[in-house]
Amino acid sequence: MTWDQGLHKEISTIASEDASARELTYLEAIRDALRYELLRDARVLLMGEDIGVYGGAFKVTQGLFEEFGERRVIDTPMAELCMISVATGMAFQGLLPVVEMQFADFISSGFDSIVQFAATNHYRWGQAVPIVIRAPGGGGLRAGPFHSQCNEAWFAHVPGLKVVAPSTPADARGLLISAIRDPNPVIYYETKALYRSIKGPVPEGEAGIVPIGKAALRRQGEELTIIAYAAMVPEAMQAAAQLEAEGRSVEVLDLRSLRPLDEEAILASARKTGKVLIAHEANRTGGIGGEVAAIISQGAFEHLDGPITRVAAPDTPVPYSPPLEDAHRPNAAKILDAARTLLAY
Amino acid sequence: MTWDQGLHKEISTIASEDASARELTYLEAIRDALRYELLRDARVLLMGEDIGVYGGAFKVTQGLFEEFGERRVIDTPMAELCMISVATGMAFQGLLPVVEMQFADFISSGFDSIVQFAATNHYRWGQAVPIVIRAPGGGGLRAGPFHSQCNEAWFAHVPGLKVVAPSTPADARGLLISAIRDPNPVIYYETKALYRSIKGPVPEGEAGIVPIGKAALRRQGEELTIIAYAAMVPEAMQAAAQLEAEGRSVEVLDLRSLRPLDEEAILASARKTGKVLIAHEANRTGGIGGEVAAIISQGAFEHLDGPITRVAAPDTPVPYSPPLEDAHRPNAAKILDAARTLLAY
Amino acid sequence: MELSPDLLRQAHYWMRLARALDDRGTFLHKQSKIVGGYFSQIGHEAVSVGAALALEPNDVAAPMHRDLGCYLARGITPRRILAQYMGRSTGVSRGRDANIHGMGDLNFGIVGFISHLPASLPVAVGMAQAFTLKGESRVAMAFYGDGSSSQGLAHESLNWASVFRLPVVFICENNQYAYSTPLSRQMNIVDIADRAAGYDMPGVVVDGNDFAAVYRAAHEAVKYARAGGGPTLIECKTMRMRGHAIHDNMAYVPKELLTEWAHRDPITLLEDHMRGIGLLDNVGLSTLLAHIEAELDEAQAFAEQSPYPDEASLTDGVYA
Amino acid sequence: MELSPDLLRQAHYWMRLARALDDRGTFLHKQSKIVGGYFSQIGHEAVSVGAALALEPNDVAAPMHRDLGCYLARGITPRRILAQYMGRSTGVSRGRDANIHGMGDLNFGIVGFISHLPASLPVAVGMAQAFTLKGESRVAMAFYGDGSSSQGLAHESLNWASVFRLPVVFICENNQYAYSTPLSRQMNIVDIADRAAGYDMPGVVVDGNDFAAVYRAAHEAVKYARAGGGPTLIECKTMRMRGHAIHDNMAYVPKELLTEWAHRDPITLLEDHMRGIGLLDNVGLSTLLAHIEAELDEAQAFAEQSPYPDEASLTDGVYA
Ligand SMILES: Cc1ncc(C[n+]2csc(CCOP(=O)(O)OP(=O)(O)O)c2C)c(N)n1
Ligand SMILES: Cc1ncc(C[n+]2csc(CCOP(=O)(O)OP(=O)(O)O)c2C)c(N)n1
Ligand SMILES: [Mg+2]
Ligand SMILES: [Mg+2]
Repeated sequence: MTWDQGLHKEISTIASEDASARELTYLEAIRDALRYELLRDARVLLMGEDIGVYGGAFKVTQGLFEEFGERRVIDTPMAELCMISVATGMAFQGLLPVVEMQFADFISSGFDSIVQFAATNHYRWGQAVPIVIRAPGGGGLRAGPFHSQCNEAWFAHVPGLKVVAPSTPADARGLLISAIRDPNPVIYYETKALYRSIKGPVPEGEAGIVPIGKAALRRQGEELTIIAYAAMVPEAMQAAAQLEAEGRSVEVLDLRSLRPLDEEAILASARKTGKVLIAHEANRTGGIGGEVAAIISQGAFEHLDGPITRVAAPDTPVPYSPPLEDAHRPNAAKILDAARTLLAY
Repeated sequence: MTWDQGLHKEISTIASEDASARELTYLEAIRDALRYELLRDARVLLMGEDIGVYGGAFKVTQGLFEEFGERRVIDTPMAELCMISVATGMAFQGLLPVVEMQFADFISSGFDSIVQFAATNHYRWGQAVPIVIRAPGGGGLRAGPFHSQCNEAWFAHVPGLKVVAPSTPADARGLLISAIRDPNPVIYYETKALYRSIKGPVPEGEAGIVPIGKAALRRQGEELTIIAYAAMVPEAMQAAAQLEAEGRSVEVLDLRSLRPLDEEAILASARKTGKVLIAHEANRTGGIGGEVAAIISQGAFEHLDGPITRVAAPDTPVPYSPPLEDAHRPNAAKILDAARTLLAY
Repeated sequence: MELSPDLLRQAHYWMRLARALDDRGTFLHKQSKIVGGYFSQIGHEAVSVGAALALEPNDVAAPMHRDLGCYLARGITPRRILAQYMGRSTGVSRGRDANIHGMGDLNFGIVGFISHLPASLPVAVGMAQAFTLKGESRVAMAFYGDGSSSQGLAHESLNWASVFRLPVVFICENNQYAYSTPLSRQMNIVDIADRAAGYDMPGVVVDGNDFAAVYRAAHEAVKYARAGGGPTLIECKTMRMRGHAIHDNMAYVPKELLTEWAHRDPITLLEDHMRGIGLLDNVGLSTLLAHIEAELDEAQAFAEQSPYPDEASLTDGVYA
Repeated sequence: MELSPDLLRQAHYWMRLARALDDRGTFLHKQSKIVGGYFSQIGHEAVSVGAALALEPNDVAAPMHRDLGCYLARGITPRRILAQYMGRSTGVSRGRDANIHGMGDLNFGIVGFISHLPASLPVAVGMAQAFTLKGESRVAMAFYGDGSSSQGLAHESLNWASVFRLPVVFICENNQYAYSTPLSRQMNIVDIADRAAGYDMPGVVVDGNDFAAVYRAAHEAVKYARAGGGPTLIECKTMRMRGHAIHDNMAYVPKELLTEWAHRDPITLLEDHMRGIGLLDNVGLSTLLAHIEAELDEAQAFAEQSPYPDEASLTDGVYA
């Protein structure tokens, strides 16, 4: 599937609110969270390019303009920097804006206002900035260097920001609700490659709200921990399943929250298995993996039985051509390879 | 000394080119490199806000406008984003622009063009971008959250960029010359607190050019390695001297280049001493220290005799009030504390 | 519009207070009692006070670094400001932000200033959009300079306000310089207000040293905004009478330019007018100045006696 | 200015080639032979070709995603373009960049496009400034859209070019939409060219579907720039005749609007004119179209037979 084939499709299935045990796609879960919060709290509003009449480049907000009207779902001029500051100003006056970047790649156009302004107001003069910035990130869709980026590490370095990156439909909803209710600016990375490729049970109402800052143990194991987030979680699970078939016991920890990191869960798992592999789709150097490795190497030093290993994208832009992108993108096979080496250590 | 008391002072001592064994301040060394390259290569030019007639907010470019004229030393409108792209366009047409950000803090206003455009052209369509962006960074000057930032980690994550951060006058000159001659975009972090506080011998002419990507062993030792860069190098040296006085043998490695990192030197020192402390002035989480720790924990695992330890600024903006800034800023005393703990491990 | 004696007296007080506080700051800086850098606003009093007084208490403003008069007129006290400059826990930012930065307090409808210019504009736009969405009859005012006008964010903000027809008043303080950079390096036009046409909003040029002119234009724009007319751009021509900050001797400014503007000092102009219509005499002026000095003495004492923030509070408040 | 028969024939060829290559791309995309997304430029031919032909070979252009005609007219071949769309090693970006992005080659004075709009503007400004500094008599042309006009960088770029009086021609392609967003959500004015006054540069509005009008305005602006007059802003009114990209059925565009513009197709307009003055007849047209189809067949075969880049080259070229 490429970004134009399927990803942008109109969807007829707006999840009905009363279905008791709902199976939603990752994308539907995001929309469900937006709708739930729009219904629950009149202060919540959505802003972004083409999110209203059109329903968003990926149709995440489809139907919401019709349901909530142009005061709650606002099509904006094409001006990310202004947009983020406008959202901050709205937040100063009691609104709770959820801003969509059309692709995570374009968050760099609003970067200045996020890191300098939104992130610092509360520390500097006590003014909270309850905004959410949704950033559809990640590759694997033949979309090239400007529609595939994983740039979460920029923001994970900035005090005052929170950064989350769900990997399941339930977390997509649960974390987005938390992000909207959080009094701080939260960057919410949603993974385009998961939008329609995964489906799962998604709780309703106030159930299933996922606190920011808590990792999820997706799988228990004894010999090795794979720490991953976003698109790399399903890949890690696949690798772990394969290893299990080969008789090895592997734990998978889904970070979910990149700032703050759940140091406790990270250290607990590292101490337990003694071998840690960190997988992310972002470029290797300076990525989240470095921070996680530093936390472990400082906090679980005595428990380590092998070198902390990173599986990440090589340090290049995301290339377009299929063989190049495939070589670039980390996946279950690459995780498996590295895991085998580490297990054999 | 605060940023307005001394830092902005006019200087009468333009280093004379024929002095044979010159002692220059860090700031003079930067100016010397700019002047040397302006003289040597007609393609080199300087651009920035207030760098011409005024000589720059810190007087780094003082005298160069008078010497080289307004075609080589260009006062620009106040527009960082445009400035970076203009420099890139100039580079496409054979010029070698050196752009000054008035403070490193304002590099975020030009961020988009650096990470998306300057960094990617060569990979995407083979077009080199030989530009240098000078970013006066760091705190300790009572200048508050917007004139004290250390934001190098943002750029160290971006393929296609190089990032350097000298800590001595000789390196300030030697790395700047290399940066100007490098066919890639280089972010050159210069440390305001070192501008006039340190002086040292600075080679002339083609001597003393420092290659990008090579760390410098500032001090040899056996029991512990302190890895530092920029303002933390003198602090690390002070801590190491104190420890020596206490009979301990400490090595100090000055990274100098943050992208690419000198992995070889990092690993060699880590393997030798088995104990590593990383010190930087930037915020701890997501800083360069994480990447260095990850490299060591993967590449020198078997040689480690203690947890990799980081000394960095706590995760807050740089506060203004003296007691807060002092508590915030890493220094020799804090390095010493952490080093003692690690040595005792 | 005739300006009432009461309004003129208010304006006079705030302008004099801004000037005196500015001088006091310079004095304290020389004594090394002020931490770090220091920005003077001398010459800007008519702009900042004239614009601010056109607002209602319930309105909001996002002032920049030479709008001391706006902070004062909206209720941020000299005590809190001097404590801020001294990095004390009683300062507006509790010692966190530097000099005139981060002096925000929404109880007084003031947004804390951030260096990255012109960040004040879009945040005012956002507040105005919130007012519109909530159906509140409030107005947001934002300040920016001639240098700031070169930044893309100025364009985005004016355009956004125009597209959504938001109740914003943009005050462009054209004080001839951005740090050392003269107008000719920022733009190729004479009046920044001409750009208003590109957003289909009124663009007005006023004498920024004439309180009445600034006030009238701002008052008009606030009324227009409150009535749903949308944004207005008011360009106030003035002069920065000191260096960019205290370290800057502004050798790059032609002496004649300074002399010319010194003859048009905004406070002198206002006082001449008030004397002319019998609102001020020498006795009245000395009484006022003495009152202000006493106020500042008290404020200074308060600031100096205020504690520095406890270093244990270093990491407090990074998150709400 | 009378346009020469030779120029009209050239224009006709490039516009037809752009249209045919665009159609070929759509066809190949349906066959899943094109990797990822696909942008159509139908409706833009007179703008991209008219502007490009006004340049000399030594000039430079920074086109955007609907300026296929500019790429072609300046010498980027259909072979390299189709290979690019198919992610082949023989594509302009050697498989690195996506569809119309990164199709730069300074041998033909073309800058590789980057998504982040309007990044083409300041890079053209920088190239023009290099020309000025080096004393070269060359001109830079930059393209942006109605949506892109809302970005701050558009303002910074026009202002910078104006301050330094640089030889830049800004082509604003006002095609009524930015993705799904209509003009009314981007601006509150009718003519983007009106903003030129805010930079003291000429601002011209032309019918973007009329090749001669675009060419004449661009030619004038290029001459003016080369003579040291500085930048010009030319707004070309046109219509995006397909969705934003191939996945977009543009249900949000009123049918009547499309019909109205369909009657003013730029190629039909040019051909009608050429027929009127005896430069084209049915035979001539079929010959040309057959020639183009053959050229595209050959290009397609070349692209399809070209290898993908070797994955071992993945990390090559991150650094120069
Ligand atoms: C984005 C950005 N770049 C650079 C600076 C450094 N700087 C601080 S004030 C200033 C000049 C501002 O000029 P203007 O907008 O005219 O305001 P004035 O100081 O004249 O009142 C500059 C360049 C800044 N604050 N923000
Ligand atoms: C900074 C930025 N934000 C968002 C996008 C996503 N995007 C791609 S094209 C487009 C619309 C562009 O509109 P316009 O400038 O009018 O050009 P057109 O596509 O109509 O030719 C958008 C929003 C982008 N490319 N860059
Ligand atoms: Mg100014
Ligand atoms: Mg358009």
